[in-house]
Amino acid sequence: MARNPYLPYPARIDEVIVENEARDIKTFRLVFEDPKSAVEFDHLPGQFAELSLPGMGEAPFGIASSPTETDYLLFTIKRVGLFTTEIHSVEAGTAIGVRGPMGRPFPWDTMAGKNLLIIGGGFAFTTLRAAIKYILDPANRSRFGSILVIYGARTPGELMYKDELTEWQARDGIDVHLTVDHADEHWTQHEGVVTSLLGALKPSADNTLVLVCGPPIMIRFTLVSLATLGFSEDAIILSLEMRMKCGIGKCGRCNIGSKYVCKDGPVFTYQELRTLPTEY
Amino acid sequence: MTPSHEIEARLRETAEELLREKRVDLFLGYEKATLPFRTTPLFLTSPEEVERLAWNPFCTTNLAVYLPRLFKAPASAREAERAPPLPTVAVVLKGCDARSAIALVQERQVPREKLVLVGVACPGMVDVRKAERALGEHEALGAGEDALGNIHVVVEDGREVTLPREEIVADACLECRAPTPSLPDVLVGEPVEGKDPDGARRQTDEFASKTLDDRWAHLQDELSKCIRCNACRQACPMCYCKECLLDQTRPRWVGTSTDMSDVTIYHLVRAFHMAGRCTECGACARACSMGIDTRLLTRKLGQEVEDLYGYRSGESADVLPALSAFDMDDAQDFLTEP
Amino acid sequence: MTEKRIPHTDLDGLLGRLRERGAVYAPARDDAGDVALTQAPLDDPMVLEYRNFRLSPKAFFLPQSQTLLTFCDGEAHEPSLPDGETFLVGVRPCDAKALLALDKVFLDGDPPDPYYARLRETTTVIALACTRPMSSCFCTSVGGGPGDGAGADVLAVGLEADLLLRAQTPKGEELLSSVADLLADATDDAVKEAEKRVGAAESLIAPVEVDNSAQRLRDGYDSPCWETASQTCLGCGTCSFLCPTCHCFDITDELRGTRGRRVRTWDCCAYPLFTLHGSGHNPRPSPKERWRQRIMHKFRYAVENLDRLFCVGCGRCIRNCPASMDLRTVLRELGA
Amino acid sequence: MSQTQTVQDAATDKGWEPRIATFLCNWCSYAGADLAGVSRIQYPHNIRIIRVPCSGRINPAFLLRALQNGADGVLVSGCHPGDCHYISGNLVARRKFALFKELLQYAGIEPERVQFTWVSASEGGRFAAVVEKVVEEVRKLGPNEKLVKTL
Repeated sequence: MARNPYLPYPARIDEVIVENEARDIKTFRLVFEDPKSAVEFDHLPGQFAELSLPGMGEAPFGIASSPTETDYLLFTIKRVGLFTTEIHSVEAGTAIGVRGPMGRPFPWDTMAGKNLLIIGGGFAFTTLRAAIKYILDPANRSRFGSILVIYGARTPGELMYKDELTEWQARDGIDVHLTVDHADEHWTQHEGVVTSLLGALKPSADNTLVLVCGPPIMIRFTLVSLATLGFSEDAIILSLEMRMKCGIGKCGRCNIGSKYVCKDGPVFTYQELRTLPTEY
Repeated sequence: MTPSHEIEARLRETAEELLREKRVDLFLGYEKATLPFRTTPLFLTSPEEVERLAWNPFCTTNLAVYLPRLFKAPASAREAERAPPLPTVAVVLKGCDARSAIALVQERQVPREKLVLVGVACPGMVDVRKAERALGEHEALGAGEDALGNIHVVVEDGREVTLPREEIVADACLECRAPTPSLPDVLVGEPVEGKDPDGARRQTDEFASKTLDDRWAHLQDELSKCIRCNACRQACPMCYCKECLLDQTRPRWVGTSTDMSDVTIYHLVRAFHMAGRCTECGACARACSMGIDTRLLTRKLGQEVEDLYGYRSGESADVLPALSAFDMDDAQDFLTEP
Repeated sequence: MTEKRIPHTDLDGLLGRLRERGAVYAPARDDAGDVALTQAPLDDPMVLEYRNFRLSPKAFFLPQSQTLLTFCDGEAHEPSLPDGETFLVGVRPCDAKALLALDKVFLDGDPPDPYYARLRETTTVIALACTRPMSSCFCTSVGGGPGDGAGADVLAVGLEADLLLRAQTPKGEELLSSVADLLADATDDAVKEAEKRVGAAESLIAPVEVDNSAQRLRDGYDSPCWETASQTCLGCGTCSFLCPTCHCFDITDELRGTRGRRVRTWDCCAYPLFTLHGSGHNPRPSPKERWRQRIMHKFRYAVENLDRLFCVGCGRCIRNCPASMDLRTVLRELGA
Repeated sequence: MSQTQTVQDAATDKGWEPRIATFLCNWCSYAGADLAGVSRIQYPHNIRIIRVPCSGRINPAFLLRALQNGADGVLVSGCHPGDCHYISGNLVARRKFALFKELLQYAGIEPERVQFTWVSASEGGRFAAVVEKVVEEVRKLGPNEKLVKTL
């Protein structure tokens, strides 16, 4: 019999990492209690999962780890609402439920053979981290052309995954550019919003797909800049956030027009989004 | 009693004049609905459309419910900068509705100077449910009113049935103590006296005379019909809170389920929040599609507030609401002493 | 397709046989005079003449509150699924048809919903053709009709002296054969009488133009009518909760000490909190967007997505709206 | 929340003991309870204290929530009239409490389940006596079954 889709896989929080200065973004490393669950939980970057603490509720989060990181799952969570406040208060060792993977991942088949431009803003960088890890895996790297990453945050202290960013900047095969809205005295890289860095780098639209994740305001301006740079609407791939409950296309909460963000998304091309009502 | 068609004509004249002279931006009244026994609220902005305005025995909605959202405070300073100027609104109000409007002014949800209160002396409105029950298995295809205020109904086989008005008037209307609006800017219709102003007391006394467990059993029986649709709350002009305690999730005070404990607490909280604020318009009871007697508890609280603090909601715009006020000598015989 | 006949006088016997197999809900009149599906040992003959029930039978398949999981000491467990049989007798064809809409979401969706699936599996629906449509009914405009048996397992049509019983599904076939000894063969006269009665009921129903509604609503997405129509909406959930096809739900956890449960409860797109994000952003911030969503979902999105209107024309939302809103008005205005 | 959960957890299998969720204002009544403790005045252990800034802070929904979560009774205490550290919090609360108690009784809930009193910081003895009385009255009523939610 098929597994009850409302029943989470039992997992354990293995490690909690504080990501930012404001201490309101933490990365949770999860390990499945039963190794079989890890096999069943077969995901691709761009997908999400529903996390639940028994009795405290359930909420959807983008998966921050790549399937090439086989021993654990990562979720980077900002403290904003009910569930996120609860999970921010737990420590390593806490039992947690995971349902998923859910939703449509980034279009990996279409992305093969292309140059990739990855643009992230603030806390929404989570699934992009998963994508980068996935691409950089030796087994995958040759499938893609050049990789240009632009990642911005409000301040240097708000940039997540700092160690990895440093490592990626130092290595070959990927070109990572960082920017902050407000620099401090130690900041030596670009200062300004993401679009200003994008304007300075002027990446070519030729044979290139763009992955964009960030706050709505950043996305709005980024789309304008990308159009100026000659990127077509079907070359731009975005990920939406909606309030969700069931995650399996039943509860009717995440509908945007006739699409369910949980099943038809969360990843959409800009072209697809243009056909939807602007109710997101 | 002024005939409905005369009141309707006066309302249309008033609306036409107010809108044409641009003394109001919006005239809030009633329009015939698609089904008999019903009207639907009409948001009128053009003097050319006043013919849509209706007055009949089915003008049940308490239009004051729409006032707070028309004057909603901007959420942020930035929004305030962009916000259009506040509208001036004329609103048709029966006795009870006028009390709600005054109470909203009192609670500073609506600026009095932006309102034109068009009061109608109310002969009592028809309770759809009572009317439909009176017809049994027949369905009304049309309904009108005669000179005496009785309701004439055409049913599906073409026959006409007469329903005596007093038999199908809403309970809240029968119990109404002030059917003629107080403090209106315009009053339409000859003043009307309440039909059975002592009725409310009689009912609470009767309920209170039951044993504790019988009262509980009755309440549970009544509330077991609840489907948690929130209609009683949404139809109430005094339920304007930006975030209702019953909806809060941090923490969630009341569960969303139909567990009787959740349902009972929902109704106790709703009733209690009405203490000293309910204007006894009966909107909650009318809105309930399951026919729950939502006024059972609110009626009692209104009487308690009157007995203890000599206050009745919606009678004056200048006094402090009873539960925002206090007196050093307030009764405290309910306290536990060692 | 088996077609049988049972005299009115033998109906109690039939209900008795069903009661031996499981829980039987049949129309009964309450003290206030309303007819509702009631589980009661029936002393009186079953009520056959009634307008539709106040509540749609959807709660038999999607209960208003339903436990999805239980918690004990931090572990989640599946609740045991019900296994007894339930028989719903006298469901109106519009409400039976609504089950086909719910099936699209809860059975045909990937993955299927195990809780709905089980209740659907263990419940047998015996519909009774409608003889008393109301002025708020428009089933014939949305692909149904007073004698439409789709969604039911058996369709019954009330005749002068008998009920004509028509099996609609294998489950219905099985049911009829299990009580074959109580049934007589349907006669041509009976079939003709049934047709006549259904036709008479059909002629009472005023049509609403919903042809090609999806396209017309696509064109009308930015119509000013949404703003006008939604002005009167009070934002309560009456329309959704009474609707036989509305199925949106919320999931919440309840915990005391170390025990608790995860519950799903009906929810409604008219509520401002329905789409409110944790961040405070609300994609459908005003009654305009929310009212539009409800109509669009039923008459456009569901058609685009599931190839089916999510409205069966039962008219409950029209009869029970506290502000007397009528979705037919909007559909007309949009020419949808 | 966690306090009301503790009330539940205090349930023992050996014989029923009433559990009273007790809401005390920070300035007078909590200090009064403290004084009772410091002065080693004995009072029943059935109460679980929840400290609130002022009796005026108490929304009756708190009390319903406690009863729903398994408290058998609720006790609320604030400063005596005239002594409120926020001038009039307890006086506004007094009206709420009077009405709330009446409402519950009218709805069919035993009036002894929800009790209100005033205790000052110097009234350790009074606090103990009130608790004694409330626990006794609730004990007579038996467990709260009307509003409690079974999970």
